[in-house]
Amino acid sequence: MDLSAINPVLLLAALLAAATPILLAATGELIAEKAGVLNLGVEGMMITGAICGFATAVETGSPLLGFAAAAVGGAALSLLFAFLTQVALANQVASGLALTLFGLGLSALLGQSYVGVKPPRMEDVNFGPLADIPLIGRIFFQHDLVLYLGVVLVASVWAFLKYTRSGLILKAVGENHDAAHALGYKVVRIRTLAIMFGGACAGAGGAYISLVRVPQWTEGMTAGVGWIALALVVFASWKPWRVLLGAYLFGGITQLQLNLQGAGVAIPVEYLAMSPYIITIVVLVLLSADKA
Amino acid sequence: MKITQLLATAAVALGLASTAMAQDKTKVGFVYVGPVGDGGWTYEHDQGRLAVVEHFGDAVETVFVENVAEGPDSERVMTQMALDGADLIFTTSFGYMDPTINVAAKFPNVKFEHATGYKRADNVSTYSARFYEGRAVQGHIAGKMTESNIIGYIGSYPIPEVIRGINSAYIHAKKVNPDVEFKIVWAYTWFDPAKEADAAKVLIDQGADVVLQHTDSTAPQAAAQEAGNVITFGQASDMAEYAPKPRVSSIIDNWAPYYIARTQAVIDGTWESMDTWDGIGPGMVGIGEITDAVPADVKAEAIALRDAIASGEYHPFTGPLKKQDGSDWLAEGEVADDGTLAGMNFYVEGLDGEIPQ
Amino acid sequence: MANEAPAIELKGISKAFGPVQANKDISIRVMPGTIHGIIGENGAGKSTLMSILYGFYKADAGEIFISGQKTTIPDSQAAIAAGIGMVFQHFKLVENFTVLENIVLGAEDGGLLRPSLAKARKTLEELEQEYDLKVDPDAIIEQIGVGAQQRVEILKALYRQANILILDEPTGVLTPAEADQLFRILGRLREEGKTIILITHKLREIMEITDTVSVMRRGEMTATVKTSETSPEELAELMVGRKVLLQVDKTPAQPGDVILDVKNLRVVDEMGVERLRSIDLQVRAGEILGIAGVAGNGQSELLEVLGGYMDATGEVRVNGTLMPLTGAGADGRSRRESGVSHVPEDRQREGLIMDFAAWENVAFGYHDDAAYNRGVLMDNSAVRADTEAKMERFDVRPPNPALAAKNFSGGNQQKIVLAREIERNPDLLLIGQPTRGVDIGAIEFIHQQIVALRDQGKAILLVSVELEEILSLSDRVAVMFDGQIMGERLPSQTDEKELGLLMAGVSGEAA
Amino acid sequence: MIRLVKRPQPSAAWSYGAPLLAVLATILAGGLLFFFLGKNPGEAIATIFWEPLFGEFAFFYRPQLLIKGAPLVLIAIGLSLGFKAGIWNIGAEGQYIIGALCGAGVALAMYPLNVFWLFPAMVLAGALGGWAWAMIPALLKTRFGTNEILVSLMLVYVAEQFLASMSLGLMKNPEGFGFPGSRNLQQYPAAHNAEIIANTGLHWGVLAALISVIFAYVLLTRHRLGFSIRVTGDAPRAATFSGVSPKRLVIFCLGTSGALAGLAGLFEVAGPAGQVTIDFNVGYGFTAIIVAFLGRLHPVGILLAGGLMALTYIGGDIAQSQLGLPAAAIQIFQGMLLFFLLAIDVFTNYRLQIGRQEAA
Repeated sequence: MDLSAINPVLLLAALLAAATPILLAATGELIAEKAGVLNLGVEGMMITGAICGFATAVETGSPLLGFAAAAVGGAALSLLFAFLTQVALANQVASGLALTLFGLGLSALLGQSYVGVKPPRMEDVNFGPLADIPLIGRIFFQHDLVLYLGVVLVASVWAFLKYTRSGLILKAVGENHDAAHALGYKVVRIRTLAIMFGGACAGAGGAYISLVRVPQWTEGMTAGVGWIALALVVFASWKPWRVLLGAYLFGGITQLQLNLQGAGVAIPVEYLAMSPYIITIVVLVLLSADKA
Repeated sequence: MKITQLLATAAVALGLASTAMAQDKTKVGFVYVGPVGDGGWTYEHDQGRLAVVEHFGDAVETVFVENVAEGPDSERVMTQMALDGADLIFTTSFGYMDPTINVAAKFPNVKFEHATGYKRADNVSTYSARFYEGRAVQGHIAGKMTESNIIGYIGSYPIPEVIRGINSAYIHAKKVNPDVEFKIVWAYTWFDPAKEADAAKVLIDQGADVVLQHTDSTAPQAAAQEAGNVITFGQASDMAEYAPKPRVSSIIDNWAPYYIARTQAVIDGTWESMDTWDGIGPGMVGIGEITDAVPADVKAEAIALRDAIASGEYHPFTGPLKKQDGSDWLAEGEVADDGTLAGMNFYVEGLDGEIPQ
Repeated sequence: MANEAPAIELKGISKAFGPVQANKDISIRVMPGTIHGIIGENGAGKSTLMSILYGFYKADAGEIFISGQKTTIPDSQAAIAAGIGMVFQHFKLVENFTVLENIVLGAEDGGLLRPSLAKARKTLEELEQEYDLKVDPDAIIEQIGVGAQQRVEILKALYRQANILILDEPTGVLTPAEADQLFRILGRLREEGKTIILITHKLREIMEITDTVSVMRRGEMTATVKTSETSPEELAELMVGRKVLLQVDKTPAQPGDVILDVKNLRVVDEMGVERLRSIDLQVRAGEILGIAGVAGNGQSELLEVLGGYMDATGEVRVNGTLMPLTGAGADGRSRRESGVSHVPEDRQREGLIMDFAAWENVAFGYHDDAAYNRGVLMDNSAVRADTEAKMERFDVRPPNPALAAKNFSGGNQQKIVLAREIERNPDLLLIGQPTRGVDIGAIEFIHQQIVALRDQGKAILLVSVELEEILSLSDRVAVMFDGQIMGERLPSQTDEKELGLLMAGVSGEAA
Repeated sequence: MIRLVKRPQPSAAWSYGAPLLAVLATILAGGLLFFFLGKNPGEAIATIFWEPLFGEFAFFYRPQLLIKGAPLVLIAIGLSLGFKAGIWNIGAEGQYIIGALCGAGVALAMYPLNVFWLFPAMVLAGALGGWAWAMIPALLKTRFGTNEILVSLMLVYVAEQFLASMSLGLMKNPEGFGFPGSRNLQQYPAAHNAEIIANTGLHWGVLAALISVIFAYVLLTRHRLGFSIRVTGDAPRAATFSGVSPKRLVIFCLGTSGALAGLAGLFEVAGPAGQVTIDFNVGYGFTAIIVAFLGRLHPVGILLAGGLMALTYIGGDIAQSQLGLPAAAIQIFQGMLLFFLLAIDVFTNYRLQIGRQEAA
């Protein structure tokens, strides 16, 4: 055992990157849930985003265009869910699960010719001298653009919900759609937009995996991150900043686990891997007990 | 066996016989555990299948089903292939072992080939590759090239095959570099690019400048490339897209020669149940091109080691070797027997940590 | 100003929900600066008509003119744009938002919240001044009273510069004092030139405040008259189609033993608000105790506690046996086993399952009954047979046990519930709003059944917001206000005026 | 202008016709997809739907339909009870795993004892395991009002980690040369959930699924408890009025669905699968949710939906090997089937009104 092998600076830097896909997807889902929609199809939208982003980045040579395409792809897929639940009034749970199944199949089909292809590299943002500050520089100033955009997204969503009229409307639709309807809001349209925003964020999150974290395309490569994102929204009790915190915590558990292993610490990996879910349940119980 | 069962089995077998005779083509089936697009394990088996197609042309028809879950689904898919007139079926995952035996019992005229298992029958052969031979070559290069003396190793599951690879690599790294230290991380997956990437990054962050992997995706290669001064080895497939650096060499699963040979045996009627555990010599394990990132002298040594193993001159597990707890395992000059290797569940002396249970 | 265009004109509006024709060819003209009342029984189609005007529903046929302009109102946004504001019976407020947020919501004004909140606060202060509408802008909706919530709804409409204000049954949840305050506000609005449509089924309100009044019955508009040129009697007749039989034929009560004995009953809800404060009452065998009061003063809670599905403290005895008020035994089924039957106030949500067949509804609540079960399974044919018999005795039409509850008219629905509960031969019948949304013919029948049950020596606790119903049915009347019993009167020795004072919280002694 | 108008009564014709129409629409859209993949659409569709039922080897595939469909039906029946009452158990996958672990655990602990009561004991353990796992969301809901959708979903992932831990540790086959996975129960006669009649596919799990269908049908139409369940789903306020205890119902519905999912897991691990492995669960618990909805939460409907789902799985595998269709195309095909069923379902309760002149 050699705990000194773990470099906390690098651990923190890695944690920021590991958290980004969950962060993006969870922030999107947060908006959908704030509008009163539970979309269980996050995994399907992420994997669709992962391939749309990957293919576009490879074809155009631009990772940023890839992210844009991923967002479009995720949003397009989420439209299916929106149609089913908002127009055809189908059950949300079944529709969400069907979306995941469909997304996994669709992405595999789209990705057939992209196996083994290397995507264009996503460059780190050049912060100049900032990147050279000891410790801080490595942790905060040597990452790619999307990672920062993820944090900006959280901040924007927070500000959107707190300070803007549209945020107020969104919350009103989620809290009491009858009241919103009486005010002349198109509840279906607002919810559809929220679902699409969720889809776009999930798609971008998926692309972060295929373009930055890994980076390559393989079938089923999101490997359950979508479900963690769903758990995260609950864990965060629907608050944007807590999503950020939770994403670092959830992403950090895998990082820490691997780091401890590398340092030779014998740890029960399975029990650590289940801990985010157990923590989420505990948070949920605390929240409900608080309300009761 | 009950009489009803017997009758039903006969009916199944008859059904098969009639279809099999109707075709003159030899039909070969492949059951894959992952998608052919995984770029690793299943991908290489499918390359083997394509080699069969290429080699035999119209004389052979191949069929495959991908993403087949281990358990009843695989049993059904195998049966279905047998019913559809397959003469030879390759089942390419350890978890297919019992289903293969079950289905083979119902189709005595169909030949089955199960990869990596240990159960055989009259019409079931097993085959696997001595990847640890390749690991010896990797270990040698790694030991020579590491500057930090820290070598990272990404394990999938703590099973004999993986432990064998770790031991083999460690023995040969240690041989050329007594200061070398192995950091082992278990990913608990064969294939999860994001997690493999994380594992590689963690090892690199902890000072490893060589990363060996026993998982199938190229994610660790990408992570090493990102980090810069780190070398890696391709696993399962050549992963040449990451050459010359970080990927400096690779262990390639080359199933093609075996698949062609076994298909030929079925065509010739010479097929027999056997247990094949081939290494570099027969070509089942390929050592991917050693790139120029490796100094010429190291490269030469590595090639010499490879050739020695291939010719049978040298066995990677040759004594004197002690187990991790210090007890004796192999005496001077003694060579490990296949039985011990097949069930290997201990580290050799010098490796840190415990094998997770 | 004879040639001035009407603020609102509807021409030939029709609307059907499936087989139910909610509005039939309705036309109406409302002049600006007036208060127009629309009166009719529950279910006459008043709310549907106003929901069409507000863009909630789309009419099947007909035209709408606002200030002489032909207008289409596809949705509420269009209605708001046309200067229409609506205060619904069930408020459309977001409960956990503040007053200010609720007011800003929907009034489009820039993207950022803070400037519009600041602006709204200022406007709100002006409006409060102008119309005497007091409310704390920073209070959370769910923490303020219903009267204040209603004022928020009105402010919301005014903030959107509504010229036409529709109020749907605004006084149903208010105390008389609050109602008076509301009417003062409406008067001010009229002075300011606003046009107001007041939907109600209370004649007093119509007479007190409106300029013109339309009467609706069964989806049709039967008349539109000037308020000053009509009388309550005439309106009542127009509403129900014939003279209301206010007098129920009944002999004087012969009270026997105390069946229901309630002492010091208290209920505190989740919000910590006291809903019932120390209720004491008794009902004897062979008498009807009527509970009068404005809706929302604890009558519903009283029924729910006695019926066994709301927790409370205190003592409730039925036939001398103490009833558990919390935990095990405090549920509807245990209460029924103790001889208490219950016809709940909200027939459609509590009394019946609208999608279930009539026979299933007859079994409902009694599905554990031995007569309805054979071995472990339910004896569906026995239930059907029983239902047929009950339907015949209670003259339910159509007498088809297989028809879903929602396909019966309100009166027939109520008869099914009554049949189920009365035929259990309970010692005590709890009955809430027995004739709400029930047609006149059925009202008589239902009243007769209640009296007949009393004459069999059963105890009956009747809750109704219809004072006339209370007065004509009850042997004794207790008035509830703010979770308390304000006083008890004999119907023969009191009148609507005295009861009205009690209902407004003015205790009998002081009056 | 096209809009939906709620029907006063759900249309009986549509409730039967919608699934057929959805299948037709899927065949059309799927055919198009297969066409673009360069396959003969007619042949592909026929392979998926016809081959398993009436093809040359139907004698083999029909029993396989039972094997594949049984766990789906067994789980979906349990879920449908809760769904009817508005109680959402999304975690059947986890209960399935835990049921399998408990049942297999009993067998592995007794190995190699061959006693007649072993299998019944395993069945009991499997049901209890699933039940206990479902009790977690049930008790949290009744005690704290915690959302059972989220809790049961989270517990799936906890169960998966347990499964991995068990296959690599406690339950690992001591004679398995260190490979993950337990002993094969197929080779342990007292513990083997063998076919009751050979080559029919009829194992105890299939029987249990059929019994559960009948049980659920009788429960819902002829039993007091079923009555309470339907009341609660249709009119929650009325349910309290009638004296149905919502908490007891939550416990019953989650418990029953958990126990049935646990049973499905046990029958699978002791029969067709044979052993506890890391990848033992193949998503039956999630697919069953879809099956429950496709079957309109009606026991007979679920039986049919389970069969249809099994058919697309088996037919899909045949199409893969015979026609070289990629697995992904089959997955999309299944996804489309679900989408169409969910989308077309709307016409049971609503009708389209097209182009009528609007007033107001």
